[in-house]
This record gives sequence, C-alpha cells and structure tokens, in this order.
Amino acid sequence: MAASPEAPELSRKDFVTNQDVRWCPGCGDYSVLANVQRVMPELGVPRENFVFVSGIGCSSRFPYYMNTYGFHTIHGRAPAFATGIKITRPELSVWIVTGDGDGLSIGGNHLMHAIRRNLDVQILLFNNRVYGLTKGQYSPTSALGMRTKTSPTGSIDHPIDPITFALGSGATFVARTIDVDASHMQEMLKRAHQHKGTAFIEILQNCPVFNDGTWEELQDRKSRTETALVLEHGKPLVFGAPGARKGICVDHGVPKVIDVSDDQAPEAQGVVVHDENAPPSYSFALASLARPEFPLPVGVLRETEKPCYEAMVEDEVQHAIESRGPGDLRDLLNSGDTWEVEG
Amino acid sequence: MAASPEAPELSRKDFVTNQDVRWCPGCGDYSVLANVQRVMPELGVPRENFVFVSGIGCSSRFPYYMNTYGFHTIHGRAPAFATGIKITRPELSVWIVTGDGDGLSIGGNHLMHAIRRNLDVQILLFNNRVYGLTKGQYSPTSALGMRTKTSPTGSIDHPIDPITFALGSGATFVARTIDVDASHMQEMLKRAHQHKGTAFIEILQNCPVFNDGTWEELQDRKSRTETALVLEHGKPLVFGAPGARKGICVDHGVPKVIDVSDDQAPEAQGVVVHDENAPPSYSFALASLARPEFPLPVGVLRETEKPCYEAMVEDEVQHAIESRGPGDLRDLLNSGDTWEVEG
Amino acid sequence: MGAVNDGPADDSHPRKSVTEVDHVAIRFAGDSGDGMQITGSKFTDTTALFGNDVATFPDFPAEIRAPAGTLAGVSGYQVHFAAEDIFTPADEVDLLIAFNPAALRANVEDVRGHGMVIINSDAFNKKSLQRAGYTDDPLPGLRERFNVVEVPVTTLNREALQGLALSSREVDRCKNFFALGLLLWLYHRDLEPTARWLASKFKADVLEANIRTLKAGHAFGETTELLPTSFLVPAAKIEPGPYRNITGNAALAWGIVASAVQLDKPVFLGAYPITPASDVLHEVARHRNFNVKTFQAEDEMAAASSAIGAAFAGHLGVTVSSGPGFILKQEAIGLAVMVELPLVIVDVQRAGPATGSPTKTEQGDLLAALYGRHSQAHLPVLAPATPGDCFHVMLEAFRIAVKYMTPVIVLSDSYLANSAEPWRIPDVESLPRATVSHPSSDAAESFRPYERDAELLARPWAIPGTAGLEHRIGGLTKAPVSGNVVYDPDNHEQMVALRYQKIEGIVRDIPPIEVNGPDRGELLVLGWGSTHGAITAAVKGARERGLDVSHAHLRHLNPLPADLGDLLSRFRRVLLPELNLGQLSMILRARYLIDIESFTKVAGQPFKVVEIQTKIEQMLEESS
Amino acid sequence: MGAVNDGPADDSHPRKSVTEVDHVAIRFAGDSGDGMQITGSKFTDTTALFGNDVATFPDFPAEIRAPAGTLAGVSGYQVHFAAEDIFTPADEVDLLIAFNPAALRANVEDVRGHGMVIINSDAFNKKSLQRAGYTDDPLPGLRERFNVVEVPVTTLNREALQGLALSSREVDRCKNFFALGLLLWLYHRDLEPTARWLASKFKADVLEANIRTLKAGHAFGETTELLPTSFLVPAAKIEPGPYRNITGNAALAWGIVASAVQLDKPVFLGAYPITPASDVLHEVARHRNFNVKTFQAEDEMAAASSAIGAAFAGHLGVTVSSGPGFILKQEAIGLAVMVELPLVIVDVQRAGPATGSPTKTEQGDLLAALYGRHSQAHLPVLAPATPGDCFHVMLEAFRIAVKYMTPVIVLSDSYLANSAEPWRIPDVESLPRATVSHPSSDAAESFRPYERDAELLARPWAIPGTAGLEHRIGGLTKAPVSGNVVYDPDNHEQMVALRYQKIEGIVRDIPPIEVNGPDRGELLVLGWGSTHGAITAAVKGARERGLDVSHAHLRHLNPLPADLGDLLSRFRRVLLPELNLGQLSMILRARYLIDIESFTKVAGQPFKVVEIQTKIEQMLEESS
Ligand SMILES: Cc1ncc(C[n+]2csc(CCOP(=O)(O)OP(=O)(O)O)c2C)c(N)n1
Ligand SMILES: Cc1ncc(C[n+]2csc(CCOP(=O)(O)OP(=O)(O)O)c2C)c(N)n1
Ligand code: SF4
Ligand code: SF4
Ligand SMILES: [Mg+2]
Ligand SMILES: [Mg+2]
Repeated sequence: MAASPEAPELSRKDFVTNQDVRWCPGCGDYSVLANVQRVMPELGVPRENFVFVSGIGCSSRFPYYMNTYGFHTIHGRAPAFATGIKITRPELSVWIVTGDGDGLSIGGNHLMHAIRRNLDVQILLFNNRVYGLTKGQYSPTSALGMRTKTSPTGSIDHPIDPITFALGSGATFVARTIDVDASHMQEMLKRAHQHKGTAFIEILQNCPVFNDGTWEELQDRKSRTETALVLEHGKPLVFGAPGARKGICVDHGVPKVIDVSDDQAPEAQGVVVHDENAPPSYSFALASLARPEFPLPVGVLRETEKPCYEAMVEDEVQHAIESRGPGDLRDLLNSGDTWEVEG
Repeated sequence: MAASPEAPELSRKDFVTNQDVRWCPGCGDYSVLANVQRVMPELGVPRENFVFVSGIGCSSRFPYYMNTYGFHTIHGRAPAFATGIKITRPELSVWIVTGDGDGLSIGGNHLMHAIRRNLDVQILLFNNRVYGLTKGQYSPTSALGMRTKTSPTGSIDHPIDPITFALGSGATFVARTIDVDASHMQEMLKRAHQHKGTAFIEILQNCPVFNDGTWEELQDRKSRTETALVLEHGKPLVFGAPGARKGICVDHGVPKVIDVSDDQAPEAQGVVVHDENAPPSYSFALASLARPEFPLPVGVLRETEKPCYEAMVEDEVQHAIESRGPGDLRDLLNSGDTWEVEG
Repeated sequence: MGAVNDGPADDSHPRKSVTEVDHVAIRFAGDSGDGMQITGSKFTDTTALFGNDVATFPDFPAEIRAPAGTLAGVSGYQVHFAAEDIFTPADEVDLLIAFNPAALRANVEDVRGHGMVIINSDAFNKKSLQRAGYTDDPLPGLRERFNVVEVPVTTLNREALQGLALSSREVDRCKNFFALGLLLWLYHRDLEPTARWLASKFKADVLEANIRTLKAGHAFGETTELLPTSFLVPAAKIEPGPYRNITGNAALAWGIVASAVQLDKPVFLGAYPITPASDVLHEVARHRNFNVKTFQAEDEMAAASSAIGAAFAGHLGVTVSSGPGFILKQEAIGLAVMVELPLVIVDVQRAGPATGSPTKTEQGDLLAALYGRHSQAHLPVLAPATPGDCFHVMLEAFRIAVKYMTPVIVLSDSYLANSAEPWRIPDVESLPRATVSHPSSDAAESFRPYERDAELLARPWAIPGTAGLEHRIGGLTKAPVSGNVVYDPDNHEQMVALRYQKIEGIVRDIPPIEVNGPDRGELLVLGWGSTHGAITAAVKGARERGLDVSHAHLRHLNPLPADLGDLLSRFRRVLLPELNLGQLSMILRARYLIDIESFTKVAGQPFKVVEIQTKIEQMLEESS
Repeated sequence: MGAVNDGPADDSHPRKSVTEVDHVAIRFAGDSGDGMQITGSKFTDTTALFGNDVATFPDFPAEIRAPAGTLAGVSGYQVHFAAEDIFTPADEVDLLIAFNPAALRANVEDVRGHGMVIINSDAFNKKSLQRAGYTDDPLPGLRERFNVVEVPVTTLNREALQGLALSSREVDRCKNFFALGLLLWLYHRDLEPTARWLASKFKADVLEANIRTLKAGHAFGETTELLPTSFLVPAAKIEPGPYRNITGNAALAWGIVASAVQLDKPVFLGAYPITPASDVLHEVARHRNFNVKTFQAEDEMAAASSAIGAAFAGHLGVTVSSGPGFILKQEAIGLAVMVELPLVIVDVQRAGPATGSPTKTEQGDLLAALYGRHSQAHLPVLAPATPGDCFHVMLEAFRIAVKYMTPVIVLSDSYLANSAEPWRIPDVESLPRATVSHPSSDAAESFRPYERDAELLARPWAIPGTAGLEHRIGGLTKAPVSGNVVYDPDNHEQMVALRYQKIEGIVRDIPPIEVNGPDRGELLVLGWGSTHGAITAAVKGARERGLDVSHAHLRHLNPLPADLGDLLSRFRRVLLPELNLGQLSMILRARYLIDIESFTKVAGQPFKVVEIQTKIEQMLEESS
C-alpha cells in the first residue's frame, strides 16, 4: 500500500494512545511496543488503515497502546478475527499480536490455519515461555523441568518450537527476533510488512516477573554473539566474535560448527550460505539445530511466494460478477421453476 | 504389554462387533477396519485393554465396529479424551481414530498437543481429503482448485500436509500408508504399537462417493511403483519397476532423482539410505519432496525416543508419595496455622 | 399433458375412472441410494406448478450411509398437496411407495387405514426381507389392512431402457423416475417440469434413459389393471401472484443474499459445515456475484470470530451452524455483545443432546440462545415459522443488528430447513430497505466509540480506514462513553444496564401480535418456530368443529412483544406446544406468572396435527 | 506477647489506654507491588488464632500489572474481626491504611465517618498525588471527616533496617511488615504467628529484615503519640473445636483431594489456567501424594474432554474454570450427559460478559450452567455458600456424580474463591464416605451398558480393562438398554425422559431446607451461593430490630429441594437477592408461579449488608 501523496508525514508519537501502559516495569513488551510505534510511520500506510488484533494475555494488551484501529478479542482466536477483517477489507494492514499461550496453547489451531491459508497479515508471537497474565503457569514453549504453580516439581510437557510449527504448517515467511535488539526487530517488522502473505515473527521476550532471564544469553549483547546466529540472505552462517568466528557447514548431511578464519571468505571454508528462498526443509533444518551445541537462528528463516488468501476470495467474487453479472435480487427470487397463481 | 500367559488366543473375529458397518460400498475405511482387526490379535494385548477413541466423521465411526472398549466422542477432540484415558490408565493400549477434517480442521490444536507431549498412543488419521460425513465439502488437505459445494469455483485453501504438520509439532513417530495396501498397513500398525510415544500414521483413504480417486495413482498397484517411495530403515531410497529403478540422491543439498542401475548397490550410486532415526529435518525434507517430480514417501518417515507423557505424570505421583508419604487427609486439613476453640 | 407426452393416445385400453379429492398425502420411501429426495421434490415442484397448496417433509438417515436394505438406510419424502390451504405434510399418508422391504417396514404404519401401498415387488425376496428385520412375509397381513399394489419396478425400468449404452448399475439407478412417472399419472400431473429439469441436469444417454423410464412409468399407469382409478386434486384457491417452492435453508441463504442488497452492504458469511445447516453455506456460495464472501472456517470458533472481524471491518457478518457448533460460538458471541457490533448467528436446531440425531428436528436450543453465555449477555432472538418465513426473518435480523448494533440469533430447525412449501415470491420493491451509516472523518473531534444514540442506545459503527476515528474495542469492562477499560463497579453496573435496556428497547419495532381466531376466550394455543403448521391446522380443525380456541405465533422471542402479557391474560387457558421440554413456557411463566400449559415432544419429529388437536379437545372438555 | 516480643518493657513511655470493642473492620490498601494481600492475610491468621470470628475480602486489580501509583494498580485487603458471629467483611471500615495516594483515593469513601485513616506520609508528594488523579491535596479535607494519622512508614522502615546487607529496593519491600507490626500493636495481637510464617518463607538477611521491621512497627505503636489508644476485640464465642482459615479456592482444592480419599478412587483434574479459578489447580498440584493427577490442558475443551476420558477409564474426573472457559466446555459436558459418565465441573464465576472484569465477582453463570448446552441436557447444579462450604460441596458433587452417573456442576465465585473465613476443621471420620463399584467380568453375560438401576436410574460404570465388558459409547442417540445407536423417535423420546427423571430423582438425597427464623410469616429472603454472608447478617440485624423476616439458602439449584414450593408459599413475600439480573428468580417464578421479588446487583462486588437490610426494611414498611 503506497502512502497517498497528500497523507501527512506520521511520526512515532502519532501511534501512541492516551492510555496508561499497564505492563510490569522491565517487561519486554515495552520495547516491542516502542519498536512497532517507530516502524509504523515508515511503512507508507495511512494510520487509519492499520488494524491491530490480539487475543488475551499480557502481550495481547498491545492494541490498547497503538493509536490505530484495534481489537482485543478472546483467548486464542485473534487469527480468526483477523481473517474476517482481511478478507473483507484487503486494503487494510492487519497485525496480529499473540503470546506463546494465546497463540500456541488454546490458539494453535487458528494459528496453523491462518498460516496455511497465507492470508496477507503479520503475526507477532511474543514468546516469554510462560503465561504472564494468569500469573506464571508454564506454557507450551516452557522448558522441560520449569517449576511453576502448576508444575511444582517441574514441567513435563515437551515444548513446541513456534518456528518448526509454523514451517510444518506451510508458512511463507518465518522470522525470529529479540525484544531488546531494536534495530533487528525494526528490520524484521519491515520485512514482515513487505512480505505478501502470512508473515510470522517469533519475538523472544523477557517476563521479568514470572520467567526472568529465560532468554538471557540471547538478550545479553555479549553472549549473543555466541548464542545467536544472525541470518542474512546470501550471507554465510557465521557467528562469534571477530577473531574467533565460527560457521556452520554440512558434512555428509550432518550440520557442524567449524572455526572460521578471517583470512578467507567463510563460503570458501565450506560455511553454508543463507538462502531465505530455499525449500522449507532447509529452514526446518536451521530451526532444528540442537542447542546449546549450535546457536539459535534469528532473522528471516524463510520467505517464499504463494497466492494470498484474501486475494483469492476477492477473485471468486470478481469472477462471479464477470461471469454472471452483478447479482439481481429479482432474478434470483424468480429463478428456476416458478408459477403464477391467477387472481 | 506382554500377553498374560493364560490369555486365550485371540483371532480377527474377536474384534468384530455385532453392529452393521455403515460406510458406503467401496469406502476405504473398510480395509482399514479389516487390517486393524487382523493386527490386534498379534499385539499380545488382552482385548479388554484396547480402547479406541474417535471424534466425528465417517472414519470416526470406527470404534463402533471394534469389539474393544470404544468412545465416539465429539468433533476434533479425540486426542484430548485419549489423553485423559492414557494418563489415568497407562496400561491400556489407546488408539485414536480421526479424519482429515476431524483431526486437522477443528481438531488441529489437540493433535498438535498430543503429539508434542508424546503420549504413548497411536493416532490413525484417515485422509480422504474431503469431509465425508457432512457430504463432501473440501477439507484442510484437499487440493487447491477442488470443486465442492462450498467451493463451487474451486477451493482456494492451500492444503496442510499432515506429515510436515506432525513433524513440526515434534512427533517421535511418523508414518504413512495406503488403504488398499494391506500388508504395508499391517506392518505400520505393528510398528506404531511398538513405538513408545505418540505414533502418528497418515492413512491415504479413498472416499468413492465424494472424492473418488484422490489417491488413485498411489492406490493402483502398477502406478504405485512409480509414485510411491517405500521407506525401509537402512535401505536406499529407490523406487520404480525393476530394470528401470530410480533413486533419490542429494546434490549440493538439493534432492534429485537419478536412474539406478541394477549392477551396483544403489548406495554406491549415491542414493540416500533411509534413516528413521535421523534428525527431524531429514524426515521433513523427505516429506517436502515436491510432487509429481518426486514420489510420495510411504512407510516410517521418522522414529525417535523421548520420555512419554503418561509415564512422567505417573512419576510425579510416585515422587510425591515417596518424598512425602501417601496423603493423609487429617494431616492435610490440620496443616499450617490452626487453633483450637475451647468449649 | 405437456410436450413430452403427446404421442397418439392408445385406445386399446379401457379409459379409467378419475376420482376428485380435496387433498392427498403420499410418501416415497427407499434406500438412501434410491433417489427418494429427488423424486419427492420433483413431484412437489410439479404439483405446486399445477396450483395445489403443498407441504413436504423429507426424512433421511443420519449423515452416514447405512448398508443397503437396512432400516437405518431408509430415506423418505412426504408430499401433501391439496385444493385448499394446508399447513403440514399430514399426519398420515394416503399412499406409500416403498422401494424395498426396509422402506415398507419403516413407513407402513403411517399409512391410513385402507390407504394404498405400492411396492417394488422385484425388491421383495427372502434376503431383503431379512435385512429389513422381517421374519415372515409381511404382505399377506398388509393386504388385509391396505390396498397393496405390487409393481415390478426394477424389471419394468430395465425393459424400458434396453438398448441404451448404460451399465446395469446405471440403468437401475433410473428406476425412481419410472416410479415418478407412474405417480404423475396417478395424480394427473404433467411430465414436462420433470423432463425440463432432467434436461438441465443430465446429458446424452443418461438423460435419454431418465426421460424414457419416466414416460414408461406414466404409460404403465395408463395401461395397468392394477390401478383402475386415478385421482385429481383440483388447484387450490390461494393468494394470486408469482410462486415457487422453497426450503427453509434456501430461504435463509437467499435472505442473507437479499440483506446485502437491501442494506446495500457486502456480506461476509463465516461457517463450518454441519448437518442440517451446511446447505445454507452451499447456497450462499453460489451467489458470490451479490457481493457476498463466504469463508469455510476451520471450526465454529473461527467461523463466529471471523464474522465478528468482518463486522468490525464494516461488513454484514453472519455465521450459520447447528446445536453443537452453535454452542461453541458462545464465547465469541459474548464478545460481540460486549463490543456491540452487528452480527447474525443462525442456529438450525437439530435433535440432541450431544451429537444426537443430526438429521432430526427439535426446538431445543432456545434457552441456550438466550442464556448460554456466561454472565449477562442479552441479545435479540428471532424464529421463523415456515420455510418461506426464513427469508423474511433473515432480513429482519440484519435490520435489527445494524440498527441496534447488536448480535442477533435466528433459530431455525431441521424441519424448516429441509421442508419445502410454495412461497409467494416477494416483490423486491416491497422488501424493507435501510441505509447504514458509518461516522466519517468529519466527526473525528467529537467521536466517542461508546456514545449512544439517545433513543436507540446504539453506539456508532466506525470502521477501519476512516481517518481520525482510530479506536480500540475489546472484551474488558469499559466506561460508558469513552469505551476505555475501567474497573469501577459503577461503570460496570451502568454498562450492564445500558446494554440490557438497549435490547429491551427493540420492543418498539415489534408489531402487535396477530391472533388467528378471537382475541380473547377459552383457549389460546401459543407457538413459536416450526410448530406453526401443525398448530394452524389443528386450531383450524378445532374451530371448524366449533371449539373456542385461537392461535398466536411468536417470531420475536427476545425481547417479547409488548402486548403479549395482555393477550395471555385474555384467555382462560394457554397451551404452548414445543419440541423441547418446555423452554419458552418457562420464560413466559416466569415473566407473566400465568399458568401456561406446556405440551412437549422430543422425538426428533415435528408434531402431528392430531396430537395437538387431541390436546385441544381434551383441554376444552376439561373446561366445559 | 509471644516469644519474639519479650524484651524488657520500656517504661519511659506513658501506658496507653485500651478500648474494648465488639468488632472492627480494617483495610490494607497499596500498590499491587506493596504486598497488601500477604499483609492482610497474616493479620487475618493472627486474629483468627486469637479467637475472633473473621471475614475477609481481598480485592485486587485485573491480572495485569498497572503502572505504580495509579488507581488501576491499587490492591486492597479487608479484614473484619469480632467478638461475635459475623458473616461478611463489613460494608464500611473502621480503619484504612493507605500506602499511597492512589490507595487512599480508591478506598477512603469506604471508611465510616470519623474512622481512622493511616497514611504512609512518605508516599504523599505532588507527583504521586497527580498520578492518583488528585489535583489538590486531599488531606485537609479528609482531616475534617476522619482521624487521619500520618506515619512516615518508608522512612521508619529504612531506619529499622539500617546495617543489613540489602539493596534499597529490598529494604523498601519490607515496609508492609512495619505497617503490620503497627496494626498488630493497635489491636493487641501477637507478633509470633507472623514471625513463624516469615521464618518458614525467608532466610538470612531478608528474614532478619522482615522480623526487625515488624517489631519496629510494633514498638512504634507503643511509643508514638499519634495513637493514644489501642483497641481490644475479645475472642468470640464460637463453636468449640479445631479451626483454620480457608479460602474458597483452597477449600475446593481440598474437597477434590478429599474426594479421592472418601470415595477411595484416584482423581484426575484437567484444567486450563484462568482467573479466578487457577488457584484450585495450583493447590491440587501440590497434593499429588493423594493419588491425584493434574493435567494442564492446552485449552478448556481439552480440559473437559480429558476429564471425561479419565472418567471413562474409571477415575474421578474433574475440571475447573471460570465463565469464558466454562462455556467452552459445554459441548463436552453435553456429551457427558449423553454417555452418562460421572464428572464434576467447577465454575468459579467472575464478572462478565466477555472478558469482563476477571478479578471481580458475579453470579452470572447459573442459567448457562443449567441451560447452556444445545438441546435437553439436564444435570445437577450445586453452589457453596461460604469459603469453607466449598469443601463440603465438592464432596457432595462427587457423591452425586458417581451415584447417579452424571456430570455435576459446582458454581463458586470470585468472592468465595479469595475470601478467607475461620473454618471448623471437619473430623475426617464424620465426612461422608461411599464405595464405588464397577461391574466385573463375572457380569459379562448379562452386561448391558445402558441397563439402569431400577431406583436410581443410573447405568453401570464398566471400565476398560475388564474382560468381557467391552462396549462402545458415544454421542449419538441410543437405544435404552443396549446403548446401540438408533434413529427411532420413540427410543429417543424415552431416553430424553429417562435422563430427565434420573436427575429429578436426585431430589431424594436433598435434606429439608433449613430456615433461619420462623418457617412462615411476612418475608422470606432466599439466597444461593456467596450472598450467604450478607443475607445472614442483614436478616439477623432486621430480626434483632423485631422485623418478621427469615432466611433460607439453596445449595442444590438443580434439582430443587422437594419442600421449596411449600416453603415459599408460607411467606407473604419472597425476596431473592442475586449478583446477576435475576436468574434464580426466573427459574422459581416459572416453577412455582410465585411473585418472587428479585433484587439484583451486577457491579463486580458482593452485596453490602446495608443494601439488603434497607431493601428488607422497605418491603416490610410497604407491607405494614
Ligand atoms: C477461554 C479463556 N481461557 C483462559 C483464559 C485465561 N488466560 C488469559 S491469558 C492466558 C495465557 C496468556 O499467556 P500468553 O499468551 O503467553 O501471554 P502473556 O501473558 O505471557 O503475554 C490465559 C490462560 C482466558 N482469558 N480465556
Ligand atoms: C462441533 C461440530 N461441528 C461440525 C460437525 C459436523 N461434522 C461432522 S464430521 C465433519 C467432518 C468430517 O470430516 P473428516 O474428519 O475428514 O471425516 P470423514 O467423514 O471424511 O471420514 C463435520 C464438519 C460436528 N459434528 N460437530
Ligand atoms: S507478567 Fe511478565 S509478561 Fe506480563 S506484563 Fe508483567 S513482566 Fe510482562
Ligand atoms: S462418504 Fe466417503 S468416507 Fe464416508 S463412508 Fe462414504 S465413501 Fe466412506
Ligand atoms: Mg507468554
Ligand atoms: Mg475426511
């Protein structure tokens, strides 16, 4: 959607509402909000064309703080509400905000179906690996063994990986970013917006109250160089501090970490070059790299093209109108076998 | 579960109920029923320990025809009912029967969660790529463009692949078989039963009434040699008629079909050797091989070990009893701050 | 006779006698695969075209296919046609045509004494009798009670189709049209409408075969000595105008399409298939040239949620389901109540509880519609009385939804859904229109999302894309005008009251109740929904026999018409027949403290006229 | 004073006067992070231990954390303690301790005229007053209406903790215990129970800090001239025996655990977290050594379904939720009705509709519990009256579920869930026991899954693993004895009737209604659930003033007690206060055709005693 020429320049402040922001001090949600508010003016979309749709959870309070159209719906169903909005008004820029509980516990089905239909919407999944709003129960992304009020001796639920789940559901755009990394997140948000089709972003988010430090080694700038694999299309899979860089290569089908010397291009040393458009099995392999042996990929794991759902719905209507003309109610009521009773 | 020594030998007929089987003539569900009834006596489980749990759909009528314990529940929720059964009675052999609509449309979330928790149950998903019971609407596995009453100009829903969905959900056992291939199906059923953890089998099933021939080229014995890639652990990925065999190799990370000469072992010609226990990205790559360039894999795509959910629940209880002794109600009621009001 | 039957008359057979009768009810019964629904509906169309009043009752097995020849697989279609006004498909049939022993067994008890039973004698053998559960041959016994006519339909059909390039399975599949031809002869009906329909559906040899056997059946009637008399039901004196047959589901679908036209707003229908509601989605999907988008959702939660999303975006949102699917939508409906968006929720009720009997009828969801959400979540509830009324009720539902900014529930049922009735095609000009307005950017300064219309108490429907009206809605308790989230008890209580008053205020749109019969007296029979036909017929019959009884039928179940309490008080007794355990009865008793007498049936079947008639007689005897 | 406070008395201060009073209500109020809930509950424990009757009311913001210092973030805890029987946390408080201006603003209107208001004067500055929405300093005005006592709590706490190795944030976090120490002094209460509790929770410096500031607060009371008088509320004369404090949620959890013991069957609890019900799951999860398995399901449909699965497998299945989650279970509950398996469904009601006000209370789900499923799906509904009663109601619910093979709904609410009351610990021997039996393989020949007990109409509970009893159940309409799937209308009607009669038959287990006051007369106040306390207090007060009013409270809401109609008819008027728009009232009016007068409040708050008392007085004035 290009900005209409007369549209006034928007700034971050145009996207701030007058409501008190009600997250705990230090919550990762604040930085996501700030980044979204910062990116919005750059997208060339008139403010009135943005719609934020959320479910229920701390993260799902998001729409109240965005000075756009917003709908705080019910637990787990935000993708379904968004589907109705996007199908009927394809020109709107629809953003879904959900949590690991909202999107993957009660809402896993709608998430899967939105993704497979490839509706042109953005999905931001705030993954703090805990139910924040209901005060700290484990979630479907919580690590095995996590002690919470519902798992006093440690969680026994094998966690689901949002990224492999999205890929398994046929996602056309899958990315991961970190609450504290503002510039990376902004880039991901822009990429998601550019993508035609469902753009799924997992945002690693800290909940200082109920799951503090769950992503610590990825949030910490220093350790992040070792623990995060920052993906860039066409660039080799390298990580680690300069001078001690490492790379990922594939040896007889098995991924391995190797030391990369600075003397030579990493590609030349056998390091795999990231290709966002590779078949999904490549992204799946990236997403499944075991930790802590391997770093965690952040960035765009996959992007590909597929027709968008709302456009195909629109085609159905246009096709019907073209082939049969605009509907005439009188004709419809009088179609088929009718008869006249004389007075 | 070993058969108790005194248990009488069971035969196929012991698993047949006195109810009329109410599927349409020629429905693929008949052969699945026959194969299941044939395999049951060989599993060494006393008949009374089998429980079949289903949702709603033609396929979900299955339990009525099995002379075991059975529960025909509500649409999409069979995995959740089965979870309650298996957690409370881990000694039972619990089989979930579901359809592509039941399991993947309304029931996708429960399927995902059962799979990720790795409950020790078997899930048979009858995939006829249509809603049979409600008379022929397209389903989440229907091909794009399929014309049905709800898609008069062709379905616009990108289909979901049950296998990649299961793998994306962290499945520990994933297999595919075909309704008409009795011996293969029986083998898959036995393998599923042997597996400790959630065993997911997609069964390609024909619905002669609403989607006849949807798997035709895989059901037909002759074309099947070309269209199906029969997987066997430790065996190379070859297909095609003897004399004109082909194999799958990987060239710089890209899968390819090559001609395989009979003179040399296929492995030696670069054909990939199937490994059920490889990392999930291998099975995902197998499952994502594009068709019709590649054949469709049937057999066990993946098997791996992970602790089973119901066993961990049992451990929680045992651990609680060991560490605190069996619960005493009087002690509980009198725990913490109490006081005595004198008479 | 029409064009297809105009060969030279064969005079070698004696002319048969013709008996004129006022009304006739016939039932086609056979295996699910025998095409009974098509046969019945073609007979209906022809009869209606001729000018009779018609009522039908299709009755088919649960969605699953049963083994051929078993009771579970029997499918039936009853047609009642008359030279006078009729209101139901009739309690008993004058003629049953049974394609196999199971069809005979499942239906013969509904044939009136000395009625006619035509059987396909080819299908009666030891094995098929056994499959139907007969241990002895039933025919000798039946011959004493009925006029049993044995026609070798299978054989005659095969003979008629000799020489065509069809498989024997294809040939046998045509035999229902042989039977149809025979019955069209028996009741002096034209073959032409059926022939025309066949020509629009089939091609080449299949078309040829069906037409041939249709004519053969007709010719067989003319020549056979088994049927000495034919029957003529003269055209009825019904209101002049254009007519068509319509089922309740088709009328719902067309009502949805018509709402897009009459409110000049695009429609979004989100639905998940479920018996007996799926046909509404099927039918709407055929009319996308009316600016209607249909969405087959992954489940009912998504169906309802997507429709609410569409409403937020400014479309007419609607969702259609049946019992089990309907209750899954309650959480989303509760949200629609809270955010005060227009939405129409259709529940085509079926027999329960649980999965129950998916193809059978019941009025069991009224209380769930009114009270099935947690907390206080009031909304209007409407119920159509006849298949054709489904069309008008849909228009009314959308009108209320957008005028009052509220979700509205429409309760149809399986009986209305599948029954057909001749329907006077409404003049499009006469249909209600309305213009829906959305606040524009000009109002940006003063816009408050929960500022209400002073009279209607409706809030404004501001839609995304309107610059300056950006706002947030959601399910949390909110402050009256601003809609901001609040936790203040007074705000909460005030909003509960406002929403309640808004719905109660809809009463101003409800016309006075029409009473069929005197508006005071001994006994009022009150009904709602699909019991309309049976009550009308029973009351008409009773009044004709001089009994002091009236009938009123409620279309608005919430809020209730303002004059209802007064009406009830003008009768000494009130009878309320319902296909549930007394749900509306409970509401009215609580509200008016009047001893309404509930009369219930929960058998998956509509009331028979005689059941209500007997009850009326009983009550009036007690009173006298 | 107890062990922790036995230093030498400091006689340099004048001895203060002590006033003896009958009852006192105090409220702690501060920011969500200020520890008000802990402070309040420790005060409660101490007071109860001393021998007062106690009632509490915690009131905290919706689950989300609000910005510090704002109205939205205020958390309160009210304690009412007395030398006599009390039934509610009191309408007004005698003392408010406010930790910041927002807490003052949100609560001060609940302080009785001339009551005491203690503020943390350190927290009162321009900025914090603004955050609370005060434009002017409120204190001058308040000083005229209340006895305002300004204590620099933050400063005094910091002083007391000097020298400890704690961060300043950690130090400030202790200040609630300073305040607690002060109030314990003010009401002559022991520090020891709190000190003991602290010792069980904290270690090292944090423990030391909390104890020190607790004592400092106490000492401050003894020395400050701001508080010339302390108050003594003598122990109450209550029924002798062992006591403890218990909240409704804890009692529900223990009731679940106790059911495993008393019915000698393992329990399976399937639940999905939701406010205010989550604590039940939390508490049960702590007691897995009682042969209890807990399952945190992916959603409520899975929670209910898994519990039904567990019941099929032979366990006691239970599921716990609140409004929005409860209604998502209705489809599964309908199946449980159809397959007739025992199951207990707990709904801890909260204020709605939609997400509503998740931490506030309401009785809005009664009609949804009774009628929220499609079709006719009857089941028993019970409601506890007090926190402690939650325990006994759970036992009763399981007893009914297994005896009659039926799902049972228990309706608690947010107020019961979080309020604490002194609870007479039941003697385990006196608790009802029952043995549940499953048919064994010996019965294989004659076993029919739907053959009913002749009296109770319950079907047998045959469980997997029993050789010879293999059978299938499901949601389709079934034949009476065999349970085979059928489509026959008569079978359907018969099963609907049988299930209905079975539930109605439970009436035989319901004891006669106890009436508090004469069992006939001018006015009966009828209640159910958590309104018990307010009604009891109001009626007691009114009777003490000589008014002719009685109170009866319903625990069984379906079926209703057999003697209810008779009871109602013995009073000239009946008042029914409910925290909804009149739900039980509607049911009783419909059933008994008695003009029950509904008195409603839907503000997310319990009734105040005075509201009911005023209503009673009004009604009796009208009558006289
Ligand atoms: C139907 C329903 N069930 C349960 C809840 C309670 N609930 C609200 S939010 C939530 C989980 C939120 O977790 P997540 O999505 O991870 O969000 P977070 O608070 O961590 O941001 C739950 C269980 C609800 N609101 N509605
Ligand atoms: C809550 C609910 N919604 C909808 C239905 C209707 N329904 C029954 S089965 C079915 C789809 C079945 O498809 P599938 O699982 O593929 O089974 P098949 O009949 O093809 O074997 C639907 C939509 C229902 N029974 N319950
Ligand atoms: S509970 Fe956690 S996720 Fe929720 S607002 Fe607080 S810090 Fe953020
Ligand atoms: S409709 Fe299709 S899937 Fe269902 S029973 Fe018939 S053939 Fe089988
Ligand atoms: Mg979370
Ligand atoms: Mg299917």
